[in-house]
Amino acid sequence: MEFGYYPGCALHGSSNDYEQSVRACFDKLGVKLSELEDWICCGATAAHSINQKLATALPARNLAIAEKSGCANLLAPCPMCSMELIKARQAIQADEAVREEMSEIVELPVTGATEIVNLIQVFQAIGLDAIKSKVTDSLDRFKPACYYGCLLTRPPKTLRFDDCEHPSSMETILRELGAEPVEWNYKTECCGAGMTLCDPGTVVDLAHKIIANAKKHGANVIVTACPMCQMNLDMRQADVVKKFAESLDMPICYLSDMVGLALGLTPEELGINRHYVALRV
Amino acid sequence: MSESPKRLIADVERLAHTQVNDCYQCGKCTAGCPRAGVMDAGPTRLIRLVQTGDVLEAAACESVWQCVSCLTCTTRCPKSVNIAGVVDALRQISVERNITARKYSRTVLFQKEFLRNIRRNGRTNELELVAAWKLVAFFDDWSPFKALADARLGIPMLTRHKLHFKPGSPVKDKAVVRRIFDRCAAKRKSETEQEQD
Amino acid sequence: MAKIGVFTCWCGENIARHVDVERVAKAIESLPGVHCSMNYKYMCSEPGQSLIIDQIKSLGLTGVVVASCSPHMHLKTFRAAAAQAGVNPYMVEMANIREQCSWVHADKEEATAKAIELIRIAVEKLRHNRPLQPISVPITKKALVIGGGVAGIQAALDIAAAGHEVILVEKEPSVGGKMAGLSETFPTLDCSQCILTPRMVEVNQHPKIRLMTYSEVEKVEGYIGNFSVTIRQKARYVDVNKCTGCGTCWNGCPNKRIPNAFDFNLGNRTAIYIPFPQAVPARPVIDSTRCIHFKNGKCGICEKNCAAGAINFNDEDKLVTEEVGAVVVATGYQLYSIGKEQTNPNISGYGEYGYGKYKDVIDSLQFERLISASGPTGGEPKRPSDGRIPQKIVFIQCVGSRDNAKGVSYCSKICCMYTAKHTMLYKHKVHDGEAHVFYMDIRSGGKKYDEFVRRAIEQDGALYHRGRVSKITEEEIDGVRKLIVRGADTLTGKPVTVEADMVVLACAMTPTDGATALAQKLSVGYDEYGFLSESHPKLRPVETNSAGVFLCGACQGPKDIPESVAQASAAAAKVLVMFSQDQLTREPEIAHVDESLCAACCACVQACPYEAIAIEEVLDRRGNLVKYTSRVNPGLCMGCGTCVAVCPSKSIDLEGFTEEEVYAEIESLL
Amino acid sequence: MENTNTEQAFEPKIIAFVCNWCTYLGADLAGTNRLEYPANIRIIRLPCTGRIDFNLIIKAFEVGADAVLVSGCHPGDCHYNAGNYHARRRWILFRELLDVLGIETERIHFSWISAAEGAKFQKFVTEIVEETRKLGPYRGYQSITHAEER
Amino acid sequence: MEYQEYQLRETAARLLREEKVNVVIGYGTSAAGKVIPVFITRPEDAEKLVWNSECHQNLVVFLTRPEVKKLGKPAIVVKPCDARAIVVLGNESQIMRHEIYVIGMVCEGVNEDQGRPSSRCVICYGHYPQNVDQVIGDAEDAPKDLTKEERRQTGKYRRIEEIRALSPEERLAYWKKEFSRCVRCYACRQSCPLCYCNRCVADKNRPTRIPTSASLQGNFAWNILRAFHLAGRCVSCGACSAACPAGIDLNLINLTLASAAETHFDHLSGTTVGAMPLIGTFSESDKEDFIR
Repeated sequence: MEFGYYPGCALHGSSNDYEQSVRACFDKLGVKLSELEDWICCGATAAHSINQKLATALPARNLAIAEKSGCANLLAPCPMCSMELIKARQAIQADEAVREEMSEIVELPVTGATEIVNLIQVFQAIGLDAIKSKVTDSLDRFKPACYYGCLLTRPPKTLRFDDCEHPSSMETILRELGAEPVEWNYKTECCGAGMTLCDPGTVVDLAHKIIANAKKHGANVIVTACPMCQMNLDMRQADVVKKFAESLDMPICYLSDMVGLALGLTPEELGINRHYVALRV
Repeated sequence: MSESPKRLIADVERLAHTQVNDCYQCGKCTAGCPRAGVMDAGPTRLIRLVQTGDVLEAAACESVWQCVSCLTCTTRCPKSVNIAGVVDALRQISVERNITARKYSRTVLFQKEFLRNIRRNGRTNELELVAAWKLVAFFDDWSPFKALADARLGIPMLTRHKLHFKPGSPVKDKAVVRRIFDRCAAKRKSETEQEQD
Repeated sequence: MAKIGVFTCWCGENIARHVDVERVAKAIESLPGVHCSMNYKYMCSEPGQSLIIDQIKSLGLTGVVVASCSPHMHLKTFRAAAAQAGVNPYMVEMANIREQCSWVHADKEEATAKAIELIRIAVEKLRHNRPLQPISVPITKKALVIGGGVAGIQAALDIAAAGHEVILVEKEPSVGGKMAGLSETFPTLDCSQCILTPRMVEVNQHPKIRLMTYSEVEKVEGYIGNFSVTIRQKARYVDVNKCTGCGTCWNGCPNKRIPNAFDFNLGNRTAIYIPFPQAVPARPVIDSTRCIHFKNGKCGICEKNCAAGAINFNDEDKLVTEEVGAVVVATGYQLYSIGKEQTNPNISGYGEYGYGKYKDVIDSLQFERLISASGPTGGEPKRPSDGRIPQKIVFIQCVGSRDNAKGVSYCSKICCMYTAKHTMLYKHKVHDGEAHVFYMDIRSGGKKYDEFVRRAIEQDGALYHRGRVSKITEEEIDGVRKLIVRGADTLTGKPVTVEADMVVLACAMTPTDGATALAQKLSVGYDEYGFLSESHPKLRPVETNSAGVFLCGACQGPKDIPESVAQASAAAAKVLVMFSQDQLTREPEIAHVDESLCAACCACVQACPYEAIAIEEVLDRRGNLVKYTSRVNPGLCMGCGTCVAVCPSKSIDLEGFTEEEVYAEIESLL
Repeated sequence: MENTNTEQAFEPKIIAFVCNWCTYLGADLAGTNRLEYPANIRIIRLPCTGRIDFNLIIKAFEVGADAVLVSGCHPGDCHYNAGNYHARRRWILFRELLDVLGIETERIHFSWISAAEGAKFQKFVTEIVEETRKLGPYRGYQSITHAEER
Repeated sequence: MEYQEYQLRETAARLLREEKVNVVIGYGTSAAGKVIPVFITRPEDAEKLVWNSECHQNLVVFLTRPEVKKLGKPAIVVKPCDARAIVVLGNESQIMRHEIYVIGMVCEGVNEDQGRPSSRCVICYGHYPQNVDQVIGDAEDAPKDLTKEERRQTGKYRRIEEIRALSPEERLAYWKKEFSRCVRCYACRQSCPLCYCNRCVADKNRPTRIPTSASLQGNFAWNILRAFHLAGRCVSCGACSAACPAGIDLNLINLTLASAAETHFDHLSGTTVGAMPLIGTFSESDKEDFIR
């Protein structure tokens, strides 16, 4: 099985532990990731705050590159990247004029032929049975609170992935691997990652709400599939503890970390050791 | 000198691909907004301001930059108004007209610096981005306190190999990225001018 | 030989100003078939009509053309005048020289020339007209009312009171409908059951009403005045004639924990049951899907205990066919479900309100049962999860209503009123409780309605927040389950979070399941949501486009009790108008088939919008099949003529607009 | 010279087939509101567009119509529920046939005009008269009708 | 083809021998060597049946004839296009389908006159007979059906496109020339399996819908009427063109409507048993871009 791979800036920068985890996990599962040649940034929040055209053009360039390389399915593990790519793809598919305009702007023909998938969808494509056949280690010591954040399911009409209010796809995977996911209330609440530098105060409040709720419902780890959520909840946790004088001690892991552990990979191989809040393996 | 409210509304609607008059002000967007509690004008009010043609007043609101783009508002809107898209449009208008709420000029500078960074490198170089932003922002507000905030986050990031002075793999064709930026800027300009004619 | 009189009207100045009526009358004189041509100031006036009548009588005219206004204005007038003089009313034609000539053409020459041509068209048509006789259809003076809620009950009682037989069909074991489950009614707060129960008893005892509960309409055939209806009486397993309603059976039934649909599953019933104590008829049914006897053949306690010997485990569904002349549909409504699974693809549930998985998030009809003295909690508003009396209730309006994204676009009309009532009833029971209402607009048009809402706010202290709720989550706080309701108050512009003990959703009113299937059986139209369509929104509000079928109550659109009752009486009145005649007279301008030429290709059968045409056998005197032909049912044909256009051999023709007449009109323009 | 004169004097003959419940009432409304339009049109009132057979249109050309107008209730508004839908389907096919036969489809006009659209009726008739005036007499069909006379 | 002919004779003989049918309507050869319809009633006469590329006539027309009905239960030899006519007749309740035994021939296309391959056969939308009781021939021998788009480019459809490409005046002139030859013999009506009215509207007076004499006016009116009555029904068997003594390619007019039916409604006549008639039904989404 092979997927095109669009790491995005985060996975090549401050969230390179996510890339490490994803790659290790898929190596073990025999899934090949072919990184998109000369990809560029998707533009993230900045592009659609400053110039809407750019917010379509930057992902469109990547779509065009993917198409040119004959890539049918492109994995973007970062939900922000994946959402921007999907949004651009739909705009291009829906309107001939946009298609022509974008092909002109990005200097490559683009039709939106490449399908964009997120990390969870890749696991679904591999199949739970195939994953289970390679499991060496049960995750039964973990009570994960699966945290989807904003952009894995929103906007639902664009992404058409899982239930936008009560998603359950990560739980399904983790339950199969032996973990006992908890029911909690903030699966899709925003952690404020986008504001982590500009407005740390609010971010700490939001992060507190989420981590505390997960803890209250008995979770011993928060599992996410978003580099920004992970970074934010992990790195800002010290500030949360300080502000609310509350011991949280909630490790924040990637979905691929959890799957990787079940496949017998070590925390070092997965980059879990580089997280701020330590996961007791 | 005042601009036609009609034209401004049309601009917002075009940028956001939505019809603001669909909104019946039910407040569900504000109800679900994680930041509504701190906003000067919640999403419901922003849309109302656009409906009444007070687009520039809306664009100058702090809340435009307090939005975390979580899309909860758009997702739950009973009338399928693209509220987050309207906020994005207001951001763009506020930047283009330089009417951003003073308190959030740092945020705008960050976004601009972010794009400049991509324009130059094709991808973000986080260390360069943060350094450049802190610098321009310092020259904007002269606050050493703000400039140095978060510096303490840097060391543990470095020790965790999460920050790099040189990003992993550079983009080869950087010129095309620049051309994409320039074309998008030019398109926006010509579209606005057309509308004004 | 045709003897046609042409009467040109001046309409005062209206026609005469732009049309030279004298010249017109003169020019018409020489047309073939025209025997006399006259003009007069006001043809529609008494003297004008007398003029026509006198001319018919004195000259022996066989047909009349009146050149005046639109036939929509006065065709009936002149037809009546002609009939009075002994000329067949369908031998009257009109030339519209006012609306379509003098009023729209300023040039007198042009207008005069056109007027002459318009009259020539009418004369040519009339030359080819033939006298028609009105069609009489016999009427079966018996009505079928479908649905035994308050609307159906009212319609049935009204029709029966006029002395006509009524069959009242109700699909549930008891009549009463939704109203029987309500607590108290706005704006008077009188007890719902106190008003309704006597009427329920009355329909059961009325000598003219045949009540068929636990029954559904299976098939409808025929047409106005002559419907043949097949009704399925579902197996009750209890002989209602033997049963005395003593209650021994349901009191003794060991299977006691079956959720009672009448209480919207908030209370329980037995396997043999009456849905509620005041049920009419007070005769139980056995729920064969839950009864132990039907599972393993054992138990049979009810059978042993029944002194009357009314239990019959071998009962089967029965099909009964009834002849009726009119049908009143009163199938009512149900509440929109917020659940994830929806039958209508345009509707999705409310994930943000938990898709109904939180036990203490209930809908308004459930709340009615909770505060009803006859409800499962005896009127104590105990919340479903743990039976605690809620100290704080959030009421949310417009759930599913006015929601294009998830629900329906329309306003459900009654929710504002009953929510105000709910807050009052709650506050009357829990004096220190808090009632929060999230609303978008308060729609309280109606007698004493707005005063009622103000009372809830001003006297009973309900706290109204203008805004929708975005999300409900459940959280245990200090050992108690709370519902965290996140809404907004758009008047302050601030988000509002309420930690509530219970949430009541005022869900949209939607037509009952199966209403559209019934509408199809009756050839009644319905809208995108399944509400049945009235014939005209203003002038024919209880009629449908299917002649002889009438509507009342919430099956036509959201409605409260007074409106439903008023509409039910209106529908009954329409039925009685029909029944006041022995025969139904219909316009003879309908299609007929030349059966000797029809090749029975079925084109007309398929094209007819009224299913008025059927293929029939033509038999010779000995009863041998000669051929097949299509045949028009004069009771059903409405005279659109679509059949004529699709008939290749023109073996079908439309009276009043026959091929001959229309061709004559066109050829007159040569 | 003579030719030009006759062209100027040309008054198109237009035959309209309209339904009784929408367009006929729309035309009545135009009258009630005194909305003026050219006098070239002759209305044949039929119960429904469903009744308007293609033969009638051909007949109209045979008697010398320069243009034919067919109009009824808007979709969904038919007095007889569906007559206009039936008519619409026939027109779709009929137009294709006439087009290949070289019969000018721009001389056959279809429209939906409701009882409330008096102004639309006025506008529609005025436009058609103007358009037909520009097209000139329908010599094409006349050459068929009067073939023997030549 | 020879093997098909052999199989056909075997089948016919068997059907008659086993008294499954009373008559086999098929193709035979006249004394002059022309292919003509034959009505075989005895098993031994089955040898007279032929199957070759001259079998262009549509025999279905006989099914509704009273004199043929008198012969008893028939079996009929049909090409796939003819089989579609049977479907239409069934849908229009003109025949009792179960009372007829239909022998469908796998068809490579027939010759029109003078041995030319028929330009209507290349645009046939089903060379393999459907809805028949027995198929004679192998599916592999049937030419591949062209797609909707391919058919547009070739055969008679191409001819229609050529006419469409002319100016309206040229089109009218073309048809005037064609129809001026029409003598109103109604051979087209007689040969068409789907013209079965008891009395044709063209023969009716009060009112006279179309002039009865062979004037150009009447000829136009007649041909428009004939074509439109077959709209959505014509199965493109070509019987009308073959029958016309004046050599007018009447089938072209029918195909114009057939192609319109396919374009606008995805309707292919005679392909579905129980199909509703195209005219006489409707969809709320039918196009109306031409309606003002």
